[in-house]
Amino acid sequence: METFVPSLLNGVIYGLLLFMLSSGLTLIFSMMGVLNFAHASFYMLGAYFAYTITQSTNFWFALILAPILAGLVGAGVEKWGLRKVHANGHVAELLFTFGLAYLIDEIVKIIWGRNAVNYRIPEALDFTIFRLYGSDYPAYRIFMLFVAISMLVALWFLLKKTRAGLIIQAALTHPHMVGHLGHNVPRIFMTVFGAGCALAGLAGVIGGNYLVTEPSMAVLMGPIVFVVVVVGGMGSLEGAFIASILLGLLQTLAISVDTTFGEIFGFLGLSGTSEVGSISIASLAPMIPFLMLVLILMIRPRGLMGDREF
Amino acid sequence: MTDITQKYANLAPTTAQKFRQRVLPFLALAVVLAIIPMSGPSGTAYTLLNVMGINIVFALSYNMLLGRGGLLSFGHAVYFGLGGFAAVHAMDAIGSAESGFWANYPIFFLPVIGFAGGALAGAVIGWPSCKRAGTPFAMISLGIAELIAAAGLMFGSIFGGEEGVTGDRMVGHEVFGLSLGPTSEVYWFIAFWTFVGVAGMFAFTRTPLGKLSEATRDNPERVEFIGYNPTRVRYLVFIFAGAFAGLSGGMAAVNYEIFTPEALSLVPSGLVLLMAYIGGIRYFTGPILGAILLTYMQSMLSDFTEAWLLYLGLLFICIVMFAPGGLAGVLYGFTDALRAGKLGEVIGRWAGQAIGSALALFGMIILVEVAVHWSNGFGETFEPYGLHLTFGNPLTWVLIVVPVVAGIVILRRLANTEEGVIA
Amino acid sequence: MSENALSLKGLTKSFGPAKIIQGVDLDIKAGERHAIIGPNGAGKSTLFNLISGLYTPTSGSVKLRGEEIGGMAPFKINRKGLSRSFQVSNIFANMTVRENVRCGVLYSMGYGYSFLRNIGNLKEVSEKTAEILESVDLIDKANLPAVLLPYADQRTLEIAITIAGGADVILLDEPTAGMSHSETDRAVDLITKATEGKTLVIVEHDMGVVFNLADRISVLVYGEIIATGKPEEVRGDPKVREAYLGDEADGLDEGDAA
Amino acid sequence: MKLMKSAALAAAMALVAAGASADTLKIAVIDPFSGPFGPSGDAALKEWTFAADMINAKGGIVGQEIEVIGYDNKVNPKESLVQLQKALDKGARYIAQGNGSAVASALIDAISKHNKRNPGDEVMFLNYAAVDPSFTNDRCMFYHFRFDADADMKMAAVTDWIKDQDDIKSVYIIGQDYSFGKAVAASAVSDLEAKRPDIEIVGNELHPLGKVKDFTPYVQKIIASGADAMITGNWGADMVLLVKAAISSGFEGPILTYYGGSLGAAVAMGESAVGQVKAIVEGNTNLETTPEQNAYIEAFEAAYPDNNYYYHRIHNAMNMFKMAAEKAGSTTPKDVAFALEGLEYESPYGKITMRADNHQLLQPMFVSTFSDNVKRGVEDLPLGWVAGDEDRIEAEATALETTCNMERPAK
Repeated sequence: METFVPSLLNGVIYGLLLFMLSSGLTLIFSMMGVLNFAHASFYMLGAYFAYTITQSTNFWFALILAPILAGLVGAGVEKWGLRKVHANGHVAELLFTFGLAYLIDEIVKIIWGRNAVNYRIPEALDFTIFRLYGSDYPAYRIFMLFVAISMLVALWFLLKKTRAGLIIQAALTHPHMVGHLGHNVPRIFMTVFGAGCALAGLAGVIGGNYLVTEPSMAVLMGPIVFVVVVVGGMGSLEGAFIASILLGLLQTLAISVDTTFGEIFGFLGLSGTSEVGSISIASLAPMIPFLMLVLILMIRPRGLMGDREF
Repeated sequence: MTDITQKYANLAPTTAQKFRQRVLPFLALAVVLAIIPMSGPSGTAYTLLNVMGINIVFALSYNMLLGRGGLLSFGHAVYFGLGGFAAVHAMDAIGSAESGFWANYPIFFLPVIGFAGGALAGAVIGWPSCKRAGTPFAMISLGIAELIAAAGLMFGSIFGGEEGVTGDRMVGHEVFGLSLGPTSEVYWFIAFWTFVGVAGMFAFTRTPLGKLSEATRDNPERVEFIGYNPTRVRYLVFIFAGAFAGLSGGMAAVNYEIFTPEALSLVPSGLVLLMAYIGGIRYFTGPILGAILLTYMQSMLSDFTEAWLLYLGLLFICIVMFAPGGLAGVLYGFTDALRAGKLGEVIGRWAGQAIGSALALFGMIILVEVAVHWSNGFGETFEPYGLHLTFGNPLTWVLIVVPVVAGIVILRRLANTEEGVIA
Repeated sequence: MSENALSLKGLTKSFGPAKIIQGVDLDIKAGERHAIIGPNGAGKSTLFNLISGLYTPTSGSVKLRGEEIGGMAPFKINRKGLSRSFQVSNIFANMTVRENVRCGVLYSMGYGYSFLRNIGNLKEVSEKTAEILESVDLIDKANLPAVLLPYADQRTLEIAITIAGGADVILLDEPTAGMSHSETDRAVDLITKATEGKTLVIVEHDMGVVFNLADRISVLVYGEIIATGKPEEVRGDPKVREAYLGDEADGLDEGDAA
Repeated sequence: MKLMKSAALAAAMALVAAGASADTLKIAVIDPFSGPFGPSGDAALKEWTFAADMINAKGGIVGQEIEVIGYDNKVNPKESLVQLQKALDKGARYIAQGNGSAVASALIDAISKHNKRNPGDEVMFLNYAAVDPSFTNDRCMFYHFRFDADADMKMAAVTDWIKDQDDIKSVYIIGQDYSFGKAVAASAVSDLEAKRPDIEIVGNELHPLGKVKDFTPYVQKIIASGADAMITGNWGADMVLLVKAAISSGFEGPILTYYGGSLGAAVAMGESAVGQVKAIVEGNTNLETTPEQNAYIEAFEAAYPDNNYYYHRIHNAMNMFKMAAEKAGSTTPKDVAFALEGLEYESPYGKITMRADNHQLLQPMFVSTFSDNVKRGVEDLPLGWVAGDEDRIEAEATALETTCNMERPAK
């Protein structure tokens, strides 16, 4: 219990951060078929924009402005880059974003330097909100929870209750049909791409100061975003949500399991001191997402909630 | 029937054509490989050539998947690495064996061990990976690469921990009188295996399986209705790609005499993707060009500018956007026109494109260099030919904006006239 | 009773609640040329997909020379000697015409997944390829990339790939769709020639082609066969006339003239 | 005039690129200068260059001017060997490297083979930061000299410090799951066992290298275990994220690190880490020292305003190199290597000795604490590192048994 309750809370918060990061990619991927390799780079851009904005104003401005800026950059990338490559197929698009991730990394290094920047949690939120089994619980984590849930509600409202949402939903499940409804497809794509990037940027704003804002943050986050999208399934924001929370929980809960392979498979004669036997479940926790990625693609290629294989 | 036999004879390329298209390039390759040492290369040149040889085989093996099989992999270095580790362990076995199989196994043939190791790894990992093509395949390869890279660091007894596994190539029997000590002798080893690898992979494209691999890339559904299981085709091709990657790993094992778990990671996997794509995945020779260029860039360009990664990224993006055929595509477009005698018609446009690109490139380089020097701080500035370029200097902006704009205007006008012609 | 090349019993296929094929029984004798006609959306292509293995039947059986093949993987069915073409050209676009046909030939010649032989040195494969190209009149275009062929030639290539493997049961899905009159005539000649002595099942909209080619005709309407018989029997069938109203019914007569 | 100067500079740069002048004594620094580890390689190169400039200003070594050339190895062992070849072709016979034991291992192996295969043309390796203990034990080599304490010596120093901290009753060890992290954990366990058997090791955890984004679950486990102190060999993002998570979750004990002082960490950890994060180093810029050393530090930070004086050992290495060359009266690696063996040098923070038996430098170590009350901050912050007398571990105390069986060439 002592580790279970905090783990649960941590898992949910981490999961929500993941969802914020990957919901945009799910939108982009489902509608445009582009598995955007550079998605985590927009997360990084969000954090750096926020850092720059907080230098001259404060965190609350950054919370609103930085995602918008990240979104504008994303829309620009779609309009002047991705759209040109579209004719050459999905592999070309994937490669384009692969190169873009490279490029954004290098540009960030030039503009903001190659070391971590001093992007801090705002003072108003820098206190302990409660204690849980001996460890402090920082208020900022609860704030993250709050922002993530607000985003979730806003997204849900946008998709279910507005006209634009209906078009996007239609486009999610039947990407080829939107053009027939008389909508300007390139513009919808650009908007969705921009919005997806803005969501990643938002994750950057609130994740960048909690974690560290440095040029390798995109590379660290990159693969895990794919895992969420693939495990969640094509065209399903619900799936992405479930996958995010699931990954968050699995990873944090696994950390609290100290059981080693030697103890589990001892009956097979595996020694606890051998190389394999001494590996504990906890030490493997960060690899769980990749294991899940491979297993899901092999066993259930449409993902948990996807409506079609991709 | 005689009629058909005769027509069939007409269909196939003539002996002369076959010679020109299939034998001559390999003769030329062999001659080039043999001539290089006569120019008296320096140690650096030899080292670089050896790395190029390894990367040529590695990039070609990658293109068996991407170019010929339509399979985008983000984890090809896994097979390079596993083949290499197999070879390094074999090298140690040769060094310590008193008698028996290993004592008689010459180091010169280590790449065969790498080949077998890569094939085995491909056979095991390919089984779950090849069930799907397209994006799922790419994602599985990514996931597996992450898992193997993590395992590489965890299992010290196989991968030697961070320091990796080292070997000594100057043990065992000598073959062809090569002690393999100095890099100039290693060159002959690399040249031999590069030739074998290139020839082997070219031959593969000529086999029924090689052809089926292309057919499966173009249209996996149709392949099922001519009696083939596309999964099986992909799986077999995957094993071969892994095997040739392992071959290059075996070459690397002898060349470097060390293998570290870093070799399994996503970084070399990404690099080989860049090599193949920048070179041109639609042509057999493309990855060779890409491997040569990128090896040079990686080892030499970093002497001139620390922004070489940025240039690499820019080059890659430009290829993806404007020249999907890669360098080989550009080159073949040129020679095709030359052969068709249409050079006169297109040369003007090409010259224009070349000038436009060069101008845009010039401006971009100034921008990048000024920015990099600025970001390094401590008062460093970009000072080519005695110019003192900073962001505050109006001349800087002139040098950046004018060529870039001029270049883009030229390229756009050319693009427009081309469209006009087609319309 | 002579052996049936193809025999469908109680075959059904549903997609969710939609029953596309609702109990088809059909026997096709070896060497017969059988046409399946019916209005758009009757389920003709679905029927082909069920026979050739692209879809798994919901219920019922598909027998090829008495052997159950329902639900088998397409490549296994193909190896048993059943080959099909597609309504939309389904060729290997980036390869030459000759390579396209050669791919179709390879498996039947026993070169399966071989990786130890140079394809250019396989004399009998090259001969067979040339023979097929000759028979479909594409030999002059053999070294062109398939994607550069004109539409009618792509359709022809589609048929060439289909017959290349030497299957004795051939399913052609609207082979002449989109062709001009003269092209259609050529295609019919070619089909007749190429399927000599084989069992042919053809889905076709052009009644001229149907009545010219077929020994027997089945009419598929809403996933059910409402009539099977010789061309003249089918034409006179009131149920068929009912299904084909108006212009299309005139088409039935047109076939006579052709 | 300015134009002339710039032109001269450009020409000089072109010369450097084309091929350095023949009569300088070249030291090739093979480290990352691009990519994610670029900054640390860059910082080290600047300190090498500065140390060389200082010596050149006083007339160089045995009349020869020192030239430091950087070779970008992208922290890749294989690429390092390519760069090594380039350095050898340019005439460098002294190789310096520090980032990554994998690279050091590859270089040691390659240099030892080069020396064996090219007698009379030996190359020497100045290792300033690769800390795998095996380099001065099982894999020791005559031409390899290490100027940093190895991982085991650092742990010996850390546990020496813990020995006197009576309020530490339990310790949690956490590290990266690879050879280095495992080695740190193993020596922590055995050293504590020997020096403070009463201390309970309440956790010994490994996590994959560079894969963890949120360390909070780990930290909560640590807090739940009731540990009084935490020991970690983590570096890079793994170190920073661990520290940040530990402090925001209210871990109150000391966090003993190997790499707390590395570049970029201070900014990333921030003020909240003050007083808790400790790093085991061979010196920091706030130690009591001679006026000359203070002037030296200031000169460095004036020359490179974006960098801090950090790699004290690089300057030690350079000075000892000079002493050895002068003692030998030669700059050939073989002579310098023999002269370096057992060499003693009075460094600004105490006497240091190059062990003859395994070529490991013995130097006083300091358990420095991150502090906001400093004379010299780091990375433009008012924060920096301090150490009191009680935090000093004498050079002799860090000496460990060696398994090295040094093979020396004939003189």
